[in-house]
Amino acid sequence: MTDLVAEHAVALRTTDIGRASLTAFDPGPVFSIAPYPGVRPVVNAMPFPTPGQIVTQGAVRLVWAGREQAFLIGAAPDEGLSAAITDQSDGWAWFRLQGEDATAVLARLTPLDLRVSAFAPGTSARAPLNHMQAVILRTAADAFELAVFRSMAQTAQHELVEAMTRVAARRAR
Amino acid sequence: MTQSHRIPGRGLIDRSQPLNFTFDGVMYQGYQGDTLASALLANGVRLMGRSFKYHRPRGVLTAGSEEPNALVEVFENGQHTPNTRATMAELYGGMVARSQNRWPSLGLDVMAVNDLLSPFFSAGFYYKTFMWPRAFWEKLYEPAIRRAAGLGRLDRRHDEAAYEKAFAHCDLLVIGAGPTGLMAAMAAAQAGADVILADEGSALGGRILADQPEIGDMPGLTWLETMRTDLAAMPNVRIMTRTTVTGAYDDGTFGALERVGLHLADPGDLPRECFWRIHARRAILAAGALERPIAHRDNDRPGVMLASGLRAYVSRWGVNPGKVVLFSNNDSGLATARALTGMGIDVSYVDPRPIPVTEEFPVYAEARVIATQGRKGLKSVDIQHRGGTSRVEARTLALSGGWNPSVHLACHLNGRPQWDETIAAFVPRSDMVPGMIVAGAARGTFSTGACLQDGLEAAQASLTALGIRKKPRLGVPVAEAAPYRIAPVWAVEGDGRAWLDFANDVTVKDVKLSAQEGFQSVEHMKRYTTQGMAPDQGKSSNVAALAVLADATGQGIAATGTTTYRPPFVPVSIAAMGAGGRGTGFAPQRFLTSDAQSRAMGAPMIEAGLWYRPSYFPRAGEKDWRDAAEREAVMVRGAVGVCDVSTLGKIDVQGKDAGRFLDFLYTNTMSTLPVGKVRYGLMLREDGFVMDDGTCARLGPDHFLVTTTTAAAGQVMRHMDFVQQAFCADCDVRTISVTEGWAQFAIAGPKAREVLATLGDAPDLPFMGCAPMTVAGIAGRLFRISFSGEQGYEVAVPTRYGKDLFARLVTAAESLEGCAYGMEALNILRVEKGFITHAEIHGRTTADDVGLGKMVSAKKDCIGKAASQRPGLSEDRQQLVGLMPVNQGETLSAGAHLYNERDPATRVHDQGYVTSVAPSPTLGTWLGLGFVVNGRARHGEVIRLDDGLRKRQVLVEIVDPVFFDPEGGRMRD
Amino acid sequence: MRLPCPCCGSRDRREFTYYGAAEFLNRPAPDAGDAAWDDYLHNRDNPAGETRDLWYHDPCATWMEVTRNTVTHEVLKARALAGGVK
Amino acid sequence: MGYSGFRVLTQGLTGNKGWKPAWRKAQPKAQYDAIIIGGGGHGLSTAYYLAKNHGMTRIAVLEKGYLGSGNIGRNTTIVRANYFLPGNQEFYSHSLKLWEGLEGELNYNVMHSQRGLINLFHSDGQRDAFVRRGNAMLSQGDDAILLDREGVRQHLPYLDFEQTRFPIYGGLYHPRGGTARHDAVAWGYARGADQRGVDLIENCEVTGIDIQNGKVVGVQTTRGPIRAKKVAMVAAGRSGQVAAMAGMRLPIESHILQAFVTEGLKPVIDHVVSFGMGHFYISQSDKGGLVFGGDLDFYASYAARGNLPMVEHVMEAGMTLMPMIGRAKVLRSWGGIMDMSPDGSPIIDKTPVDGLFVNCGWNYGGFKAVPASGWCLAHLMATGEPHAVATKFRLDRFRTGRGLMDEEGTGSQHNLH
Ligand SMILES: Cc1cc2nc3c(=O)[nH]c(=O)nc-3n(C[C@H](O)[C@H](O)[C@H](O)COP(=O)(O)OP(=O)(O)OC[C@H]3O[C@@H](n4cnc5c(N)ncnc54)[C@H](O)[C@@H]3O)c2cc1C
Ligand SMILES: NC(=O)c1ccc[n+]([C@@H]2O[C@H](COP(=O)([O-])OP(=O)(O)OC[C@H]3O[C@@H](n4cnc5c(N)ncnc54)[C@H](O)[C@@H]3O)[C@@H](O)[C@H]2O)c1
Ligand SMILES: Cc1cc2nc3c(=O)[nH]c(=O)nc-3n(C[C@H](O)[C@H](O)[C@H](O)COP(=O)(O)O)c2cc1C
Ligand SMILES: [Zn+2]
Repeated sequence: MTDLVAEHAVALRTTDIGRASLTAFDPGPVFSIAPYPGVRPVVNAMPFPTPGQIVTQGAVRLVWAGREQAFLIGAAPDEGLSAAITDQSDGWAWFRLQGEDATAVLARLTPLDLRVSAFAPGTSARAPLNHMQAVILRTAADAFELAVFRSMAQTAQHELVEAMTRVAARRAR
Repeated sequence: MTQSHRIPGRGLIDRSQPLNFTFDGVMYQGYQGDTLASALLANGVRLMGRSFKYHRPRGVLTAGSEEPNALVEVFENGQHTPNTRATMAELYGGMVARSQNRWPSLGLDVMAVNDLLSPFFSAGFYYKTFMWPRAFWEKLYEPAIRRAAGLGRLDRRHDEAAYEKAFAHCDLLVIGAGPTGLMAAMAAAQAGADVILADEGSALGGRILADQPEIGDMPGLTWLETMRTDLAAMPNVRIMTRTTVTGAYDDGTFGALERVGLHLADPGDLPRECFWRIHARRAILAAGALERPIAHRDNDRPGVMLASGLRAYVSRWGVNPGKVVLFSNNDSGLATARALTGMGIDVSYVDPRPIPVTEEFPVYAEARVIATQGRKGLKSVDIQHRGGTSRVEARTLALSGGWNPSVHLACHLNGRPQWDETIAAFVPRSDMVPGMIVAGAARGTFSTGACLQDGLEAAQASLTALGIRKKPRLGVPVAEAAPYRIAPVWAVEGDGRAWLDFANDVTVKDVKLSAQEGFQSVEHMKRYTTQGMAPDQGKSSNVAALAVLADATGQGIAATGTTTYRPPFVPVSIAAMGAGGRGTGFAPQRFLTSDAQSRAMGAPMIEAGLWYRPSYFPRAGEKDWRDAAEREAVMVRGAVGVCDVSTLGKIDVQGKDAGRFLDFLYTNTMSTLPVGKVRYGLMLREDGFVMDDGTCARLGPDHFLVTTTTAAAGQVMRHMDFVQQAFCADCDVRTISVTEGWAQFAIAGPKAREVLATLGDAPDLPFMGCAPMTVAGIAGRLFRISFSGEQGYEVAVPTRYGKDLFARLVTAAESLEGCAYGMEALNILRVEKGFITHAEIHGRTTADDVGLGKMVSAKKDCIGKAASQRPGLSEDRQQLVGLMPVNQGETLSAGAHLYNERDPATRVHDQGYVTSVAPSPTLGTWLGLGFVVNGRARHGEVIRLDDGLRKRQVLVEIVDPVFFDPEGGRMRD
Repeated sequence: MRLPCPCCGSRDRREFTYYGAAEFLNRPAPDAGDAAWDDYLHNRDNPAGETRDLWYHDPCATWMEVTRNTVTHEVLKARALAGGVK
Repeated sequence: MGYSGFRVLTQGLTGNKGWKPAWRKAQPKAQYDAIIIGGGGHGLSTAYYLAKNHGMTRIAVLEKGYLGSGNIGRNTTIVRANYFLPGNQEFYSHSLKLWEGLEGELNYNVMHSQRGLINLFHSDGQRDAFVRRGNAMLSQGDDAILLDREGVRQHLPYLDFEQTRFPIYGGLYHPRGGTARHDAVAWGYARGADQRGVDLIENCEVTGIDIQNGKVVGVQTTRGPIRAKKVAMVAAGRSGQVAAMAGMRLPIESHILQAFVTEGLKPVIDHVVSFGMGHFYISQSDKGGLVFGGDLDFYASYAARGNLPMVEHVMEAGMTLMPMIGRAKVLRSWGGIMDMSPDGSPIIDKTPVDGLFVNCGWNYGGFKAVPASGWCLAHLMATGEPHAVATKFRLDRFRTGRGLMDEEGTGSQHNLH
């Protein structure tokens, strides 16, 4: 018997339209960490993030991902945390959106204030991506990582590409 | 293509770019920079539309979005858009436009008989007639009225064009880019604020483009160009032209409509329009003012327009209006007469005020226009003056009854403007929209100099409120600061009809009749006459109409007040505000990992909770869903079937208080569940009715996994969060959805274990057991649960392996005379077993109604328990029963009602209804589930199923809802 | 309309789900009697003016009690129902 | 004065000089036999039927703004009898019958147009629920026809049958359903009541309810106190506030419902269409505007105006269902204050205070109820007994759980109905 074969929600491809680029990618292991009330655990030697905070250690990131919850991305959590932990590696589809027009593209889909002054590079937010719930990481002024429910990956991709097309059309004028 | 009425050399149009276009099939030429209206005028075309009610010939009244008359159909790619304002439609090469609301042609419109019948079509006449005979309303009167009413025709094809929505955020939104808005935006930007400057025009400048005043000792256009380039160069400024702010909403949220591709012959991938949601911490309304006409007899002919509009057509578009009579009651009208004269136009000026007659053009002081001639185009104007009445030939009559500040947006949050006697207009009060300052002409400051000053001050105040301390550098440039004087004249007395509301054909007589009939509140007058209810929302008529009303009632204008200003400021297409909703965009689509294979196997997909699920998997020779579904059900009962159940909500519950928490959520007790076991659970709403059901598995001492139904997954998650945060905040319990992380498949049937064995060593689980399992090399989970009544397992693996696992399961099942089964077979199987779904727990049923009353634990409290003990939730209830046709071959249908055999099918005899039906291949009969009054005590009774809609009557026996294997031995085996 | 999520800050109304009056927090004892339960579940002060009601910020899963004005829509304050680590 | 086509002609020929006010501008008297608080559809029809059916004459309707300024003047005008729960069934059926004779009854053209209502469904489950409803309608003697997809296509060929997110499975067709002219209903009842001697008093806000020994004795108003032994609170969205004046807490939460109208168009939508999945319903007014709406804004409010999220949701629903309307332009949006009850059904009942009656909880369905609501409340006020078709609209049903009429099945959360 051979092992089961894995498949991503959408192909891990890059789509460039105008001055924005969309890449579906696999972030590796993702675990949700929800500390029990009153606890502020240290996770893999990283302090538990405050709302919007991304704590980074090498290739591993601890990303605030909701009320009393963080996503540990890139590693499995250490044993013995006083927190509820679930494996979310398969629950989400991840996209990287970058380029000069990345912000303009995202502004077609999320009500989040995307000005750098309101959403700084190196921080995270929970916000809708059109009608979907998303985790949004701003990795640079013009680069974002977006996670949506895995089953909605195609919708997310379609809507992002649509927004990229419209933004590019404006550029072309 | 002569452009017969174009003034050589004048206007902000690009003569190097001639553009051909057609209107009503006739080819004309205009220039880049024209609007459809200006281009038509330049070609001598004054007749552009027909009025709404009387089908009077009409020309263009304004040069802006408030245009009431010149509404046309514009064609793009053969699809037309009705009610397009010719004044806002920027000309492009090849534009095709057509007049509307006329038949057979604009020149000859038979509906114009209405004009002759106008005495009978007075305000509200339709409330008084067309009542007899009753049946004629739908058949005769209403269709006739509907055909006569309406403006343009909607293209009946789907709107396939591209639209867009977007969000924007800023510190300061400046609405309007006239002198006021430009100053405000520049000042705020210089101080470092994030500024959005929005203007509905195609270019910045506002009235500067038409009036072309001197600003800062230079031509206004030069000043404008400097401002424009400077603003465009600032990174903290976003200039949004062609963008109308359409509505002010709560907390600094604004809606705005951008015309993106509408002005281009070939817009490519550009959307037609983009609807913006702008969030601004502060706003400055610098929307200017709108001129209003004066009502007098036949003041609606083609060739009659507002003085400000005329000025724009002459100076911005180089239109030659021919001989002009300008009728004005205020200094701005007089200024326009001077400006027009300066541009070489032949003007006669009429003013009711006793003004000195010392102009370069003929002036009729203490005079008024009392009538006009020229049905399809103005020919002459009758002027009553001190010396009597003169008929003056004119091709254009320009009206200026004064200016109404554009207070609309300031009033969108229920604020009311106040009457200002000195300018005879309504002006906004401050902070009617929290955080919004109104400045410039929009608050009744009418000189350019004062507007510039006001813009700067508004910016300064906004900066202070924003906490920005840096000061803007710019000072106020010098500009004209003449006073504005006005002697209100709303309607010139006299016979005949004098129009107030051009768009809805409301005359002075109508308003007076309204008052006569007791419709004296301004809101009643509006509704009775329909004044102000047309596409222009009375922009050029509201104030005059209420003034006429105030006169008729003697109440005074201030006490009469305005009607309510509501969004949108200009009409907005449904497609723009609904952008993205077209087709499948309305809601996200959720796809199973088995989706592609199911479709490849020919399964029709149906939607549930945004997911797509296979209905059945047809095989060769099967003629319909029933053949396939029955075969699948038979295979499950006889061999094995596999089914993707990943759509069920899965919620991970952890913590040392998790059991206690679940005890509070569920009617039954979960804390006593041993590790490695699964229990069926029922959840109530706090009002005592069933919310949802599902299973609860204990994976570890402090670790549970609960499932919800597909449709209720979101609701249950939110409910759990509420109960936890509101009532159990200190408990050690955490919940998170893991629905998306696991692909889960049911394997059901006597050969289920054999299928399982193909995946590796399966733990030997008792019924309702669960354990980890390595599934073809991958860490997964195994549950022994059954929704089919057969020996059943659900196997779960991380979602990325779902596709492969499903394929392997189908192969394994097929090799054992089994199959994949879909929703239809699932339904058959569960009906045979009397298992409930949301067809039964539809929000009005109690635990006891569905036969699960015993699941409400007497030992503990839980959500919904107290309310479930209300007497009405236990007395004389309709209870879940099974229904079997007395004559085996007969078909049952869901939604049918139940009556005692001899009772008629009337409400008072209603005994219940059918919720679910299925053809049972196993039992060889249709089966039904339903609710019957006191049904559990009536097993064995025969009752009539009555589906009047389908004209079906079937005698059925009331039986236990578990039709098949009531002892449940097959599941436990 | 915007609401201040105690976790995420000021957000557009579209991100939130409304539940009802803050009275839903005052759950009566199981045996409080039908009048108390009736009041809890159904009857409302329903003020035209300042009110407190319950909202859920769907993106971050925070339930909060918002004090706001039902006539002007002014939002005065918000607090999370549960404290703890955020 | 009587209205007729002949009158319109003769008046037209004589300059329309002879038309008289549709109703008198009455001044408040010191005392009445009955006071109705609220000059909306229900208040006016109650006054009308108190006078007409029960011979009472000393009646006042007190309205804080102008007559018809509330929800009667801001609804999407759908009139139907397609309820499926006992209590609602008989009541709305009765109401539709009254509608069918209303022009004659009032001598006022309320433009009741039975153009047919089609409720679309998008899954087998929804179909079954609509079949249950349709059969309930038939059992009440009303009309219902089940349409399959092709049947829907024949009536509504312009729907998107190919791409829409929620495919159209079929529809429940209610031919007698339709629309009426909202304002005309208010004005018609007002004129009728006035002709029967009812005093319609505008700009008269009730600020207090006077109660002595458990009995109502009158009201305080912005135009002075007025005495009466029978007082009915018929204040729709403001019911909670009015009831508070009598020390009552009602099972009502007030919410906003928005509605929209487009620029006038030539006839294009001939039915009333209701989209089950998107909470979207639409019809075309006789003037040509598409009148449509959707769900509540979902938060408690008295502002009578809404916000963009629901606006956009409604427009998106329209676009997925009938994309031809994309180029129709919305010219106005507005909101009304909805009196949302815990089961989505109304209340017409006595109160614990003797002589004080309550009529509320109409949610977004009270326009169609206007005739029967007035009829039944008048009956209750005059006879002390609930009318036969309104026996279930009890205030205490929430406490007892008896006879709840939760048509949506969403339970006691006010905003979900
Ligand atoms: C957008 C919208 C769409 C709707 N669509 C439909 C539909 O399609 N079909 C349908 O059947 N129903 C519909 N409805 C519901 C329907 O309009 C209402 O249920 C119904 O109009 C309410 O009854 P009413 O007419 O008496 O209320 P209102 O007209 O609101 O009358 C209540 C009156 O009481 C007055 N008042 C309040 N307080 C006081 C006081 N203290 N003193 C004096 N007077 C007071 C108010 O000013 C108001 O005039 C809709 C409602 C809205 C807002
Ligand atoms: N002499 C007079 O009596 C008189 C009267 C009125 C105006 N004016 C002149 O007009 C000018 C007024 O300056 P101003 O800057 O206050 O107004 P403005 O009229 O010059 O500019 C207003 C701008 O706002 C835009 N606008 C309006 N509503 C909008 C909306 N909802 N969304 C987006 N854009 C919108 C308009 O397109 C226009 O460009 C001055 O030059 C003044 O002298 C003179
Ligand atoms: C069925 C219906 C049709 C309407 N049609 C129009 C219309 O054609 N034009 C218009 O301006 N308003 C129309 N309205 C809206 C009213 O102007 C007004 O907004 C509504 O009655 C609420 O009152 P308010 O805005 O004064 O608060 C319509 C309202 C209803 C209920
Ligand atoms: Zn939040």
